[in-house]
Order: sequence, then C-alpha cells, then structure tokens
Amino acid sequence: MIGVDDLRAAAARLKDAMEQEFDALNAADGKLGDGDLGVTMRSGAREVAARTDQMPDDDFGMALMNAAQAFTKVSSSSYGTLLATGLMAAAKETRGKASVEPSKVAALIAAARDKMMARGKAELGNKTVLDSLHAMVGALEGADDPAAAAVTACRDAQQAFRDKPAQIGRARIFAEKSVGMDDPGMLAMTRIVEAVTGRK
Amino acid sequence: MIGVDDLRAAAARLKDAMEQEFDALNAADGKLGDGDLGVTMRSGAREVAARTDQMPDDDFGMALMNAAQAFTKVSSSSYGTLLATGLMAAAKETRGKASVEPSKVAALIAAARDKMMARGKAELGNKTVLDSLHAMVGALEGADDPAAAAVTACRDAQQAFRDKPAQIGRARIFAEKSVGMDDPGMLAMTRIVEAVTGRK
Amino acid sequence: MKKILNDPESYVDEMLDGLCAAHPEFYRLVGEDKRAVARATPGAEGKVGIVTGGGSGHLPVFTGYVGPGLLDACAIGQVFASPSAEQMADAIRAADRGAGVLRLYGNYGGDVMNFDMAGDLVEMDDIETTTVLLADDVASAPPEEADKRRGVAGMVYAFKIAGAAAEAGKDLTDVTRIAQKAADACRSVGAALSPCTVPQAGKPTFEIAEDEMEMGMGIHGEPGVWRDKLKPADEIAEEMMDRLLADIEVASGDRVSIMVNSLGATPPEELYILYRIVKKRLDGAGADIVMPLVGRYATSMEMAGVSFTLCKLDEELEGYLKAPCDCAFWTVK
Amino acid sequence: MKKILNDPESYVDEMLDGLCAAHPEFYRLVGEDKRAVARATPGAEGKVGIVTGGGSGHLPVFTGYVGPGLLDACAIGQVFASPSAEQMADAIRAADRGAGVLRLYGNYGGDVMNFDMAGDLVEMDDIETTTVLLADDVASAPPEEADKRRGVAGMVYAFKIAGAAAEAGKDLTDVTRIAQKAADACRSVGAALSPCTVPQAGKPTFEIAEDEMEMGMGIHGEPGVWRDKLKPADEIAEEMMDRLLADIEVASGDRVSIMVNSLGATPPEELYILYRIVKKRLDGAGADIVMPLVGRYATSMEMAGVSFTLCKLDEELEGYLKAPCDCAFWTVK
Ligand SMILES: Nc1ncnc2c1ncn2[C@@H]1O[C@H](COP(=O)(O)OP(=O)(O)O)[C@@H](O)[C@H]1O
Ligand SMILES: Nc1ncnc2c1ncn2[C@@H]1O[C@H](COP(=O)(O)OP(=O)(O)O)[C@@H](O)[C@H]1O
Ligand SMILES: [Mg+2]
Ligand SMILES: [Mg+2]
Ligand SMILES: [Mg+2]
Ligand SMILES: [Mg+2]
Repeated sequence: MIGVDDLRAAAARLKDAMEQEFDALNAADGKLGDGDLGVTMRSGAREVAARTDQMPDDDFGMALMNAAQAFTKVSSSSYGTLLATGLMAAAKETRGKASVEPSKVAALIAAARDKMMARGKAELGNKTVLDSLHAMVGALEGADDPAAAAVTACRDAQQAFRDKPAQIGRARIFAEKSVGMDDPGMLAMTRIVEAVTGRK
Repeated sequence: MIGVDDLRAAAARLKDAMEQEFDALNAADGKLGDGDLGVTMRSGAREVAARTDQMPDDDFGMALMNAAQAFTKVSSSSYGTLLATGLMAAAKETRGKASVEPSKVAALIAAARDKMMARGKAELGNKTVLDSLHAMVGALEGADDPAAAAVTACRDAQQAFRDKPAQIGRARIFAEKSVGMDDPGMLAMTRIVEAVTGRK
Repeated sequence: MKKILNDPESYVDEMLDGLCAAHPEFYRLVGEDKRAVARATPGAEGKVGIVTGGGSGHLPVFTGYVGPGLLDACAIGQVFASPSAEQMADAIRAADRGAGVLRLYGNYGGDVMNFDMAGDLVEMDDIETTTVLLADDVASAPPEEADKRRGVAGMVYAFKIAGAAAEAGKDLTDVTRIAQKAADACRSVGAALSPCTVPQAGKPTFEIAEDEMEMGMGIHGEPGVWRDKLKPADEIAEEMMDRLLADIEVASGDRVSIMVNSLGATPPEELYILYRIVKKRLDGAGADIVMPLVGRYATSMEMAGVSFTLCKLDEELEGYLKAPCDCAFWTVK
Repeated sequence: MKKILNDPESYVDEMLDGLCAAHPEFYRLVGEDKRAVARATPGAEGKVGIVTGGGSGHLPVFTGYVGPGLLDACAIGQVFASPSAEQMADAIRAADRGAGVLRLYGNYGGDVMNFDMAGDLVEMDDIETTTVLLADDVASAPPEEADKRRGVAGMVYAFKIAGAAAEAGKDLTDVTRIAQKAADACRSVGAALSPCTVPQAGKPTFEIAEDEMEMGMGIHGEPGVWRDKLKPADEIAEEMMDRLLADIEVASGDRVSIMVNSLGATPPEELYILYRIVKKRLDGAGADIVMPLVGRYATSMEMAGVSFTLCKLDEELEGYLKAPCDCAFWTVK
C-alpha cells in the first residue's frame, strides 16, 4: 500500500530532482517555447515539498489535492496547470482513503490523463505529456515492478515521439523544427517519474 | 549709388557662396548647437535668388522686403528669423527709393542691428551676429573703401570674440566649451559680407 | 532598450500598486495575492460581469480596460505569463453582480487552461460563467485553423462592445453572443521592428538586425510570416491591409472600425503616416470608417512595431462601440 | 531605434495628413503651407483664442492639444524645428474669434523670435495678441536665471488651464493672467535613457551607453545635470522629486497635480512603478494630489526616459484643470 508518508518522501525526491533539472528543462523548453519549464517545475516542486506537513495522514486524496494546489498557486504555465489538473483528478478518486493499492495507480494516471486531455483540448498522439501518461497506463497493467515499468514507459514514449512534429502549444508554430527534438513536457514527465519512484 | 540690380547680383553671389559653405556652416553650428546653420543659409539664399525677378526695379526697400520674406518662408531657425528681421528693418528705411547712397549703408546696418537686438533680446557683447553688425557700423563710418572695411570688420570681430564664452541661444549651455570657437553666426556673417561685396 | 525598474521580481506588483494609487477612482486590487483588479465602484446589481486576464506588459491591455462601459475585473500574471486559476477566480468573484460572468480573453494555452479551471473553482460559489476567446491574429494560423489563432489587439474592440452591452443591461446569453460576434468581426496583423525585455528574463524577447522587420510576429516575439529589410511606411501599410482584406471581406457600404496600434516604442507620428494608407485602402473598398483608433491600445512594453485591427460592424456592434466608457486609458463620451 | 516612414522630408506633412484624416472631428489643416492645425469646429464667436506652436515630434504636444477646452490652433515645424512666422500667423488668424489671441508656447529661441514676428504680422489684421512662455525645466538653468529655462511638459497644464479659462468666456487679459499663473506654477525635470532619431538627420540625437542615463537632459537631447549608471526606479524617482521640491515649495495642505510622463518608448508599466515614490513624496509633504497625469503627454518620438511635472494649484487653477476638454489624445469629462 502507498500511503501519505510515501507521498511526502516522493515530494522530497521530486524537489531535489527539479532543483537539479532546472537548467536542462528550461533549455529544452527554450528550443521551441518560452524556456520556462524548469521554472515551472522547480517552483512547483518546492511548493509541494514545503506543504507536506499540511498533508493529512489519513487522507491520500486530500494530500494529492494539497500538491495540486501547490502547483496552481505558483506555476500557472501550461504544464503547471495541466499537472495540477491531473493531480486533482487523482485526488478525487482517492478522497477519504488513507492509502492506495499499487494496482490502482494505473487507474489514477488514466483519470489524470483524461482530465488533462479535457483541460488542454489536445489529443493523444499530439506529442505532449499526455502521451507519456498514456504509455504509463498501458505499461502498468499487470506489471511486476510497476515503478520500473512506469519509468521505462516514459523513456520509451519520449523516444518514440522524438521524430514526430509538435502539434500543440507554443511548439506548434515551430512544428518542422521540432522533429528530432524531445517534447519538453514528455522529458519533464520522465524526470518526474524517475524522481517519485526513486528509479533513476 | 546702389540699385536693385546690384542687389540681384549680390543675391546671385550669396547663393553661390552658401552652396559652397553649406558643410562648413553646418559643422561650425554642430559643435555647439544643432548643426543647421548651413541648411538655414543655403535654403534662404536659394530662395532669395529665386525671387530676384520679382524685385521691383524702382523700390530698393520692396526688393529688400522680398529678400526678407524669402528667409521667413524657408528658414525659421534663429538665424534665418534674425536675418529676416534685419532685412525688414533696412527695407523700412529705404521703402520707395530706387537706390541707396553707399554712405547710408552704415545706417541701414545699424537699423537692422537694433531690430535684431529687439527681436532676439540679446545684447551687444554676447558673441552673436549682432557683434559683427555692430563692428561693421563702426568701420563704415567715413571709410574710403566701404566694402573692404565691412569685410575686415566682420573678420576682426569674429576673431576678437573667439576666446569669449557664448552667452545666448543653444550655445549658452556649452558656454565653457565655446571659448576658443568662432560663433557660427558671426562666421556666417563674415561669409555673407564677403559674398555680397564680392571681396573674398 | 533600457528599463526603469527595481527588483524584476516585483515589477508587476509595483506596477499594480502605482496604477491603483494613481487612479483610485477606477481601479482596486482584490484577491489574496492582490493580482486581480476590479472596478473601484462595482457595476450595478444584476449587471452581467465581464472579466479578462493574461500576462502583464501589455498596458492598457488587460488591466487598464477595467472601468464603466468596459470590464469589471481582470487577473494579472507576471510579464507575459498567465495568472493562476485562483487569481482568475478572484477576478470572476469580484466581477459577479448576480447575473453571471463572461470570461473574455485571448487565445493562449496557459490562459485558456487556467480560465477553465477558474470556472470550475467559482462553480462552487454558484457563479455562472461563459467564455469568448479572441483569436484575431491572421498571421498566426491559416483560415482553416482560425480557432488556433492568437488573440491580440482585437480584444480591445471586444472589451468595448461587450462592456457596453453589459452596461446596457443585456443578460449573460446576450452579452456572450455579442462578445462572440465582436470577436468574430476582428482581424489583426502586426509587424515588429525591435524586441522588448521581460524584466525577469533580463534579455530581449528576440533578436533582429538594425535594418530588419518581421511581418506577422506575435506580441511576445512569436515567429511571423516573413523577416526582411525594413520597408517604407506605405509599403508596410499596404501589405498589412492586403493581409487583413484577404481574410475578411470588406465590401462597398460596409461599416468598419480600424485600429492602428503601436506596440510600444513606435510613436503616434508614425501611426498617422501609416493611417493615410489604411484610410486609402478602406475608402477604396467603399467602406465607411467608424471611430478609427490610432494610438497605443495593446502593447508589449517598449517593443517597436505596429498592428492593425479591422473590426467589421453591424448596427448592433456599432452602437455598442460608440457607447460611453471610461478608464484611465480611454474615454468615450 | 528603427522608424516607420517614407521620405524623411515628408514625415511631418504625412503625419499631419494622417492626423487630420483620422480625427476630422477635431483637426483641420489651415494656412498656405498647411502647417497650421485649427479646431475642426471653431470656438464660439467672442472667445479668446489660444495658439501654440513648435517643432514636430512631440505628440500629443503641440498639435494634439487643439480641441474644445484646450487650444484653438497650432503651427507645426519640421521635427524639432520652429515653424515659420508666417505659419504661426496662419495659426493666430485661425484662432481669432474677435477677442484676441494668447500665444502660449515653450521658451526656445527660434520659436520666440518667430512668434514675436508673427505677432507683428497679424497686427495688420487688427488681431490683439499676448504671450505666455513656458520655462518649466528646472534642469536647464538655475533659479536666478529661471527665465532662461526651457519649456517642457508643463505646457500641457498651461494648455489645459488656459484653454478652460478661455472656454469659460474670460477676456484676453484674464486668460493671459491665468495662463501665466499656470506657467509659473509648473516645474519639470526629465531623465533620458536613450535617444530618438530626427528623420531628416537620420541619426540619433545623442549617444549614451547601454547602462547609462542622463538626469536633466532636454527633450531634444540638450545636456543635463549628470550622466551616470542607470539607477533603480525608486532612486530615480527620489532624485527627480528632490529636484522639483528644491525648486518650488510644497507645504502641508497644498493642492498639487503631478505628471509622470513618458518621453516615448518608456512604457506605462514603468511610469506606475515611479508613481509609487512620487505619491509617497507628495503624501510626505502633506500635499493633496489632484488629477495625477500618468502617460505620454509630451514626448520625443521614440526616446526612452521620463519627466515629472509638478503643478501647484490654487482654487482658480484647480477649477480650470478639472474642467472638461476633448481632443484625440486627452478627454476630461
Ligand atoms: N494543450 C496541451 N495539452 C497537453 N499538453 C500540453 C498542452 N500544452 C502544452 N502541453 C505540454 O506542456 C509542455 C510545455 O509546457 P510549458 O512550458 O508550461 O508551456 P507554456 O510555457 O507555453 O505555457 C509541452 O511540452 C507539452 O508537453
Ligand atoms: N537671440 C539671439 N540674438 C542674436 N543672435 C542670435 C540669437 N540666437 C542665436 N543667434 C545667432 O544665431 C546663431 C545660431 O543660429 P541658428 O543655428 O539658426 O540657431 P538655432 O538652430 O539654435 O535656431 C548663433 O551663432 C548666433 O550668432
Ligand atoms: Mg514554456
Ligand atoms: Mg510559459
Ligand atoms: Mg542651429
Ligand atoms: Mg535650429
């Protein structure tokens, strides 16, 4: 079972990772967009880590909601808003529960993916963070080592989409230039999943 | 006697001289002011020359008025406006007369000087074109060769004031820097008098 | 280009403090973060509210247009960055006079997601909301993908027209319909000559040579349709009018308004030089020009460049365009 | 800084054509040279006329302020160059409604001589004229030589106040007295960050390093009091206020208006950051701020920088400052 303490530990690892990835994520976003993805992730992760004290021990959903609000508060870029949306969706599914079974994680990511899709009006296959989430949902189905499966799914998706053109957001206007480049949001999701699972 | 035809010939010489002095006068004015004195004099002299046909043969005053209007029309900088003012003053004194005695020229320049003083609210000794005119008035008094005397007076005044600070117009704010430099308006008057008298 | 500021982090907060201090008769800061501006004197009870929001650095857009006959409230982000959903919710709550609130803003990804989320947040307060997006920049996507276009200066017409409709007592459905009609009636195109500097970034938004211009560039430096040598004013104006008139039909007898807008540093002298050609082209098409707007209506701080916005009017839109309004940047009597 | 223009020689004529084409309800070109702008609808018969004039490149100054409650006519020269006496005479004739005309303009050598000459010219038309000069720039000469100071943005207050007095039916003596009182009540100081380019000259009016500013510089690039590294906004504002308050006494209970003016490229965001300190200083002196003006009221095309103008009011001046006026650049309701 995954509990609120696990969430707190994951938040701490996420913060450390995002401090480290600050420049790399900004640079990846700067190639096609406005270069703020490192800013988004670092300030969001810092705020989440700063609030872990306020996460209620007995409500995993409220704890996730707490993390979502951290992102809405400090990072209102596309990515920050999408992450908050996804976290809220997962929070809704787990409200009132003290912990979550590992086998339910795929369903939580699927819920996040769907709400983020509705929020951002992008489709699967558009070369966005949605494709990373979608790959994880598939890979977690019956996986022996869910953490490893999630990390691999993110990395593979990132690579699989590398040579496709961007179809959404700021990068869309540079669609041709984007071929051969990682989508910064997919790259960030790989780093996030590596950090929260502790599998680097 | 100096007649309207003499004025026409002088206007032609003035135009030629001012075409030549264009850069030099701009440069002299540019050191302390806005660098437009060559522009002022060339456009003014061109306009005067273009209008000599319209000068009435029998009215020296009206002919001078014609020259004054040429300056008000095309050059509304300080110098152009002052010259027009001086020409109008001389025009008033000679209205209705077909020609002017050489011995009366000093009085005409004095009239111009006084009106220009009233117009520009500067004083004698302020290192301006007024000091050139004032020097000419003195030098013409009983001169054997009035043309030569006028040219010499202008040159001498220019030199005598070179090491004094400017006290009027744009150059005033650069008063210290102006020490050792010719006042551009005095320089221009030297060139004007050289041209109209034909004594270079 | 040099900037007058203190700590870049506090640029927006200090700007808002100064704005409200200078014009307390128009503006009032609201919300926990003080990142929403509301009318100093709220609209009448039962009036439909209109909110907008977006990044800072575009004054008078967005904040400046809060005022009678215009907007009710506005959420403001850092320079060129979306405000948060919570800040937008603050603005929506401040705008609500019990008759629902129209969210009226430009089509930028972050803004759209946050305003949608803000709508979810205020649902809990029982505030009904609708949305109209400006997507008027013809250079940002072809007509087939018109819904993907960026929103630029056309929003000024939409603020004015929707604001007047709300002031006239129209209900939320009607105000939304009229705002959508105004948004659909606008086409814009811009040309940039020099960049601006986002305080927190500290460097110019893009680079461009001393003798170049970029046609169709966006207000944050998004790429345009071509970059080439700076052309004479009349040629620039002709091409910009070509692009607008290729995208929306203007026929003899049509009534249109046109905005000739400076992106910031370009002085009004140059706007008026351009206006000669704008008028010539519209006269040539047989259109009647109504209330032309020449000035700085939607800017990118000290960016040099211009945009043209054409707004095709029908009787309803024209009436609301001409109705009175008041704010620190624009008064229509 | 890049400019949008055609032939530099025709910059001013094209600008005036565009201005009058865009705002025919306000402006009308008059005179043989078409270098005087008069109200589209002349003031009432028997109203005192007010004219101004000066070089182009300062919009809204000078031409923009022709309109009801403001000026009656204006003569316009090339960029930064005096109009001719004949053009000024055209403006005076257009302004005359049979009750005499006040010449109200800035203290620059060429302008003064030409306006004096213009006065002589219209004497023949039996038009009585008076003169009030603005000499508000405290950085341009010490208090002992206050009459040698340049006229800068203070003229906007003088236009507004004198314009309202004339509209109220005051006679020439009274309008002149009130205009002189307004001129005497104004003190200005400017700081420049970057130059502008005079179209006919084709090169910047002055050079200044990327990290420098010049305190007290004139609007045509005339030298100021010091040049040094660019300072934080609050320090700039403090020093500018120091200089103003050293030149005119502001005591507790005094009523003052203050203008925080962009010289062109500096965006309103930065003006509002400065305004915080302006207000703090005036609050600190115990003064009441009346109708602060924050924006672009007197510019030098695309120059970057700011000026502050303090206008100390008595009851008479305050009344006229708040009176209605209208033009394409400024509406007071
Ligand atoms: N509408 C959308 N739907 C899904 N993902 C999106 C959307 N827009 C952007 N993204 C993701 O967010 C990433 C960019 O995030 P961010 O830098 O915050 O954008 P911006 O700075 O333009 O607001 C993209 O790489 C993409 O993965
Ligand atoms: N008030 C004045 N009285 C007399 N002469 C003056 C006055 N102002 C300027 N001058 C003369 O005019 C010259 C400058 O003329 P000009 O370049 O036309 O001035 P500006 O360009 O500043 O209008 C000076 O060198 C001086 O001789
Ligand atoms: Mg980004
Ligand atoms: Mg962003
Ligand atoms: Mg000069
Ligand atoms: Mg000059």
